Amino acid sequence: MESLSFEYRGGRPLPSAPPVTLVGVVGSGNLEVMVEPADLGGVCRIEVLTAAVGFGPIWQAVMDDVFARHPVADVRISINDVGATPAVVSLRLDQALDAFTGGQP
Amino acid sequence: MTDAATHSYYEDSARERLLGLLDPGSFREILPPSERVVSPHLRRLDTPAAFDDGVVVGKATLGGRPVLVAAQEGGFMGGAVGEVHGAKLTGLLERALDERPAGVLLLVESGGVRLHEANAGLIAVSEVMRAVLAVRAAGIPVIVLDGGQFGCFGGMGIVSRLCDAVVMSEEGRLGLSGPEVIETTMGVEEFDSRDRALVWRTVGGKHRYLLGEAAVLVEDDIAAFRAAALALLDHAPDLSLAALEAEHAALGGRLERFGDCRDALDIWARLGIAEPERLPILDTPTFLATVTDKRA
Amino acid sequence: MRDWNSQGRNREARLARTASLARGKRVPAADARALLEAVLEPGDRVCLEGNNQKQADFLASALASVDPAKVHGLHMVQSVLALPEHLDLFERGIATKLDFSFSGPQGGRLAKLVGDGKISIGAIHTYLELFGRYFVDLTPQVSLVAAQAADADGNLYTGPNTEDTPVIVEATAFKRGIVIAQVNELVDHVPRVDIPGGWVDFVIQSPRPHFIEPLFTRDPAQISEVQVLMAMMAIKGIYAEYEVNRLNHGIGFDTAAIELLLPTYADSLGLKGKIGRHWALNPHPALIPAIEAGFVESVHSFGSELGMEDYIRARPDVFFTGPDGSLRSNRALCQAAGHYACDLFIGSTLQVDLAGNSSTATLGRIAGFGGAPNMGADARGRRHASPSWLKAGREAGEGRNTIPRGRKLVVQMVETFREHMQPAFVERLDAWELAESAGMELPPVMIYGDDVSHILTEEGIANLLLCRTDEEREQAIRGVAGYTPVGLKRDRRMVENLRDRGVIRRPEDLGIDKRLATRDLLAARSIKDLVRASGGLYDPPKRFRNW
Amino acid sequence: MDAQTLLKRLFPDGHDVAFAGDCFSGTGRCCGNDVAVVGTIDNAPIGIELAYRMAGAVLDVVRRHPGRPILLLVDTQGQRLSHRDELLGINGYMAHLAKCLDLARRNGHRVLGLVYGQAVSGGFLASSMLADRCYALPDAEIRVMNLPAMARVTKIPLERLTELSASSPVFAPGVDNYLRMGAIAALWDGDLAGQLAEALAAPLDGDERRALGEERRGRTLARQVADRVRRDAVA
Repeated sequence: MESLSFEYRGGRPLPSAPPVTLVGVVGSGNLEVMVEPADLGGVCRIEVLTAAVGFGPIWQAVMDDVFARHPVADVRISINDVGATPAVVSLRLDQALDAFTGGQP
Repeated sequence: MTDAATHSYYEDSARERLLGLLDPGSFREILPPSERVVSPHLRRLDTPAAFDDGVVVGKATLGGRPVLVAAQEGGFMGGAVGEVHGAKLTGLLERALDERPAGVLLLVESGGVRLHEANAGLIAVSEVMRAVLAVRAAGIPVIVLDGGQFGCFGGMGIVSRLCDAVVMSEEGRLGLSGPEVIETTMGVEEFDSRDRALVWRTVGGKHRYLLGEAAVLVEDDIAAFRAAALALLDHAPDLSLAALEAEHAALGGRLERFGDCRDALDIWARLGIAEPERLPILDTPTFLATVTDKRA
Repeated sequence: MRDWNSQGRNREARLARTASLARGKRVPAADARALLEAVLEPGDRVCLEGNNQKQADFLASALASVDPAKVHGLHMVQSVLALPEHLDLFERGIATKLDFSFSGPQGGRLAKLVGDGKISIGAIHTYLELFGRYFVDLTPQVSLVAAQAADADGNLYTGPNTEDTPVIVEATAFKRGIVIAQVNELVDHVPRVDIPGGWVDFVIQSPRPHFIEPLFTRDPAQISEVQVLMAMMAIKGIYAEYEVNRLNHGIGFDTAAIELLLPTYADSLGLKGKIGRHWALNPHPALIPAIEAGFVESVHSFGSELGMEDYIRARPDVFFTGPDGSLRSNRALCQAAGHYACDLFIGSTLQVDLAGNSSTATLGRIAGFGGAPNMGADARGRRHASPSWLKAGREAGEGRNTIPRGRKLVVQMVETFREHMQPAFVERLDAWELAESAGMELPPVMIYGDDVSHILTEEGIANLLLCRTDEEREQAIRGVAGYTPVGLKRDRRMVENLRDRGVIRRPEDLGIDKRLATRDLLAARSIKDLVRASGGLYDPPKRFRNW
Repeated sequence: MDAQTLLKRLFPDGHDVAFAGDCFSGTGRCCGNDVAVVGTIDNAPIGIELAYRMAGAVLDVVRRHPGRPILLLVDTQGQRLSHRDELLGINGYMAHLAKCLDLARRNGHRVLGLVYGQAVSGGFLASSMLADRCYALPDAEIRVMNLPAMARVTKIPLERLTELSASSPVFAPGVDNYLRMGAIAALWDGDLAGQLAEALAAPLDGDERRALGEERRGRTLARQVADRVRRDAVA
């Protein structure tokens, strides 16, 4: 297993703190994504625990793009991954952040 | 064709099932994922944990009546029971002793004990067993729903039969040792786990219903599961000596009547069902009409 | 004086050696080995019928059991190496040379036997090439085929899995070869004559029905959301754009997803009657909902598919069926149809390089080609026009001073990563290394890059027809290669430029809402849904059931 | 220890336990008390017939001897692995046995278990684990699965499992592990009859295994998690 952590600044805070959102399942080729409001001084923090070791740069690239699509602030994103492909990771994050922000950009 | 009027229970995750089953907006989760009560044992074995340890527990209403519910997530380690997972189930059942809801619903989907924490899981299942019986003894029905992709085996297979009633779809499976376990240990001649038709006619919903192991057989539709669960809330638990003697007689009768059968088809034929080989392909309403008065 | 009938006399000599074994054309199963030892001569070219579906398995094991002192040095010319017996022949020295198309599950063992010098491979073909050579320079002296039933005259009834039998028998029988058929049953009257008895020399009733593999059944339960998204892109970005009506699909969950989205997503786009009407395709169970919804007008098939018999029988307007009601398949003709009469081939692959070449070769396995390259190649000899073909041709020729000509759509549909994070896009195909290690003259390429018109991944569609330089082509491929090393090395500016020109199109460029890409969009999400869609006519093999 | 020796040591005052196949039942006398005994021998796999017979023996005690303590002496390699047992609903038979034991408890029978041979998985679960308290002899063997099989199924290297099992009682076979986790109340050694008498007299307060596991630091989460689920306020 490997744990990875990413932080992004410059996101927009949400007008009100939405409830915690969880999507996905910790199953083979899949992952769960939990999104929570958190007082992080404007930072969006993503914490990943993944069964597949050695894919840090790919995670970095995927997360960069996710943040570009969903520039959120004061949000903590926690991921438990069992070797999901980047396509599935991106999909789950989009689902989770869409649900979390309720369609707010 | 995917029918807009039905919503597959089999396809859903544990959380989706709860949303579809319970009164809209009524579900309140206890120890939600944000509490991060995860299995410490998985981490030590370099295995990813889930924030809810594979089981969602909480309270809600069903048809306006208060219920406590638990839903196992088969997608996470096959719904297997570990220390935290099992303690959540036990705690929920014990909560019923305090709150006295109209019933407890267990949406089971489990391969049994989680091997990564096998001892803790085994003990936890025995605690769940005792808690189920305590809740029933207190007059609160415990209702099992079994229609997920991973079936219900191992200790949870025993737990299910401790409850007041099992509601199954024909996709559901209920047993003790999974076909793969039997094949691995005893050989493919004993049980060919890849022969899916054999697997389903042995442990699938239709056979369980015919044997009387499942009380209700419904279509793979979450609304059908809901309706069945709702109706069973009025079930009065009976764990008296008389009730268990009746069960003993029934199980003895099953052994006598079917003990020499080698295949579900033999049992179905002996139940007086014409063309038993056709049963697997019948849709649920036709099946139910065909087997009326024929159940063991 | 030259003997102009040496082949005929040789045939008579072979038949004379069998006199004590046959009663009429019938030979008991127990004498199968003796028959083969009597008929075969060292060095014969032998065709042992077997494809990825039907297998002449009894004759294969009989051949593998002949005495190598009597029968040796055979040159096997056959479509597929699927059974262990196919390779036992070489291990035992009964055969030494091999010309074939596909080896599938035996690919690893084949590579080893080649390495050990036990097999000398003539060439690895596509089906049409191999069938073609049966009539040119690889004509079999003896063919061993499989059928459902035979009558006393040797007329063969193949049932729905006619497959390769006609082309094999035609090549053998009309060049004075010997045709031996294994059949499941002997009957007084065959329901229809698939192979005339006059072309068949011997018939053996096999102790067991011939093996048949349900190779084209894909359980919709295993289709992922990403595959649904890709299928939406295929339908909206390619089928609708080019009005694709004549087509072939490869085997796989990606293409099954397209089939299952026709009655739902494609219908919602108003595409019924506008796309997907005529197919060169095995009777895929996943096509049932589209047939029932009225999308599909006709299907011609290479072979059949187990469990589809009753459904096909009940839909004669769609399928090619005989007077007996069962399917008539024909691999050679369907391959020809797929090559010349279809506007689109779409299929998956394991690796794609920066020129768009794709390969399913992996190290240590010689897998071969089968039929995909015949479908997945521009038909350079084609002359008839269709809107799809013309539009693709216009795109390919735009800005060039060339005479108007059409193009076939050849689409490679791949997720950027396969299981276990194996990238589908690579700088160099494994096929190169395989070619070097196995001493092959060419790297085994499944679809050549210059035949590929589109590459479709979850990230988008790259239209290679619109690329004007090798560099553009490379960046178009990198631009849909996702987070693979190949994709991460893209020139971002150039990729954005290609996107502006419509060479690369993302789901959002196509107006596809990714949130709709869920399994709810599938017309069937389980095998049982397919049974229901068929009105109970589809009878899936037991391994696919969960009831 | 074989069952005959065990019975002699548990019931020095005598017993009338009868053996039938791989199952035995009867009554022993311990310090003036009659104790009903139900058990199995030879690591018997528990199939539907055996579960059914054991349940019948328990029901018989409840019916004929109200309040008489029940001692389970189950030696089992686990549930019987067979297609036919699954076909006939072995989980239902196991559950029936568990219900009968629970019925006895609720009707005032003290139910005790003593693992003297093997106790494995489903066979253990449906019998001695339903007792008010379960004890074990020091050389008994309790497990779900041995480590090599576990390594195969979980795909975790055997070396890693072996190494971890030295410090964690959570997955590896062993009586001591079950003791630490609270499932085994105590090990019996020496004067078995005396320990049985003590166990019959000891006060009881529900299912105490979680608290015991926490106290012995073998199972640190179960009590706390179950209590939170039972008592946490919910919006």
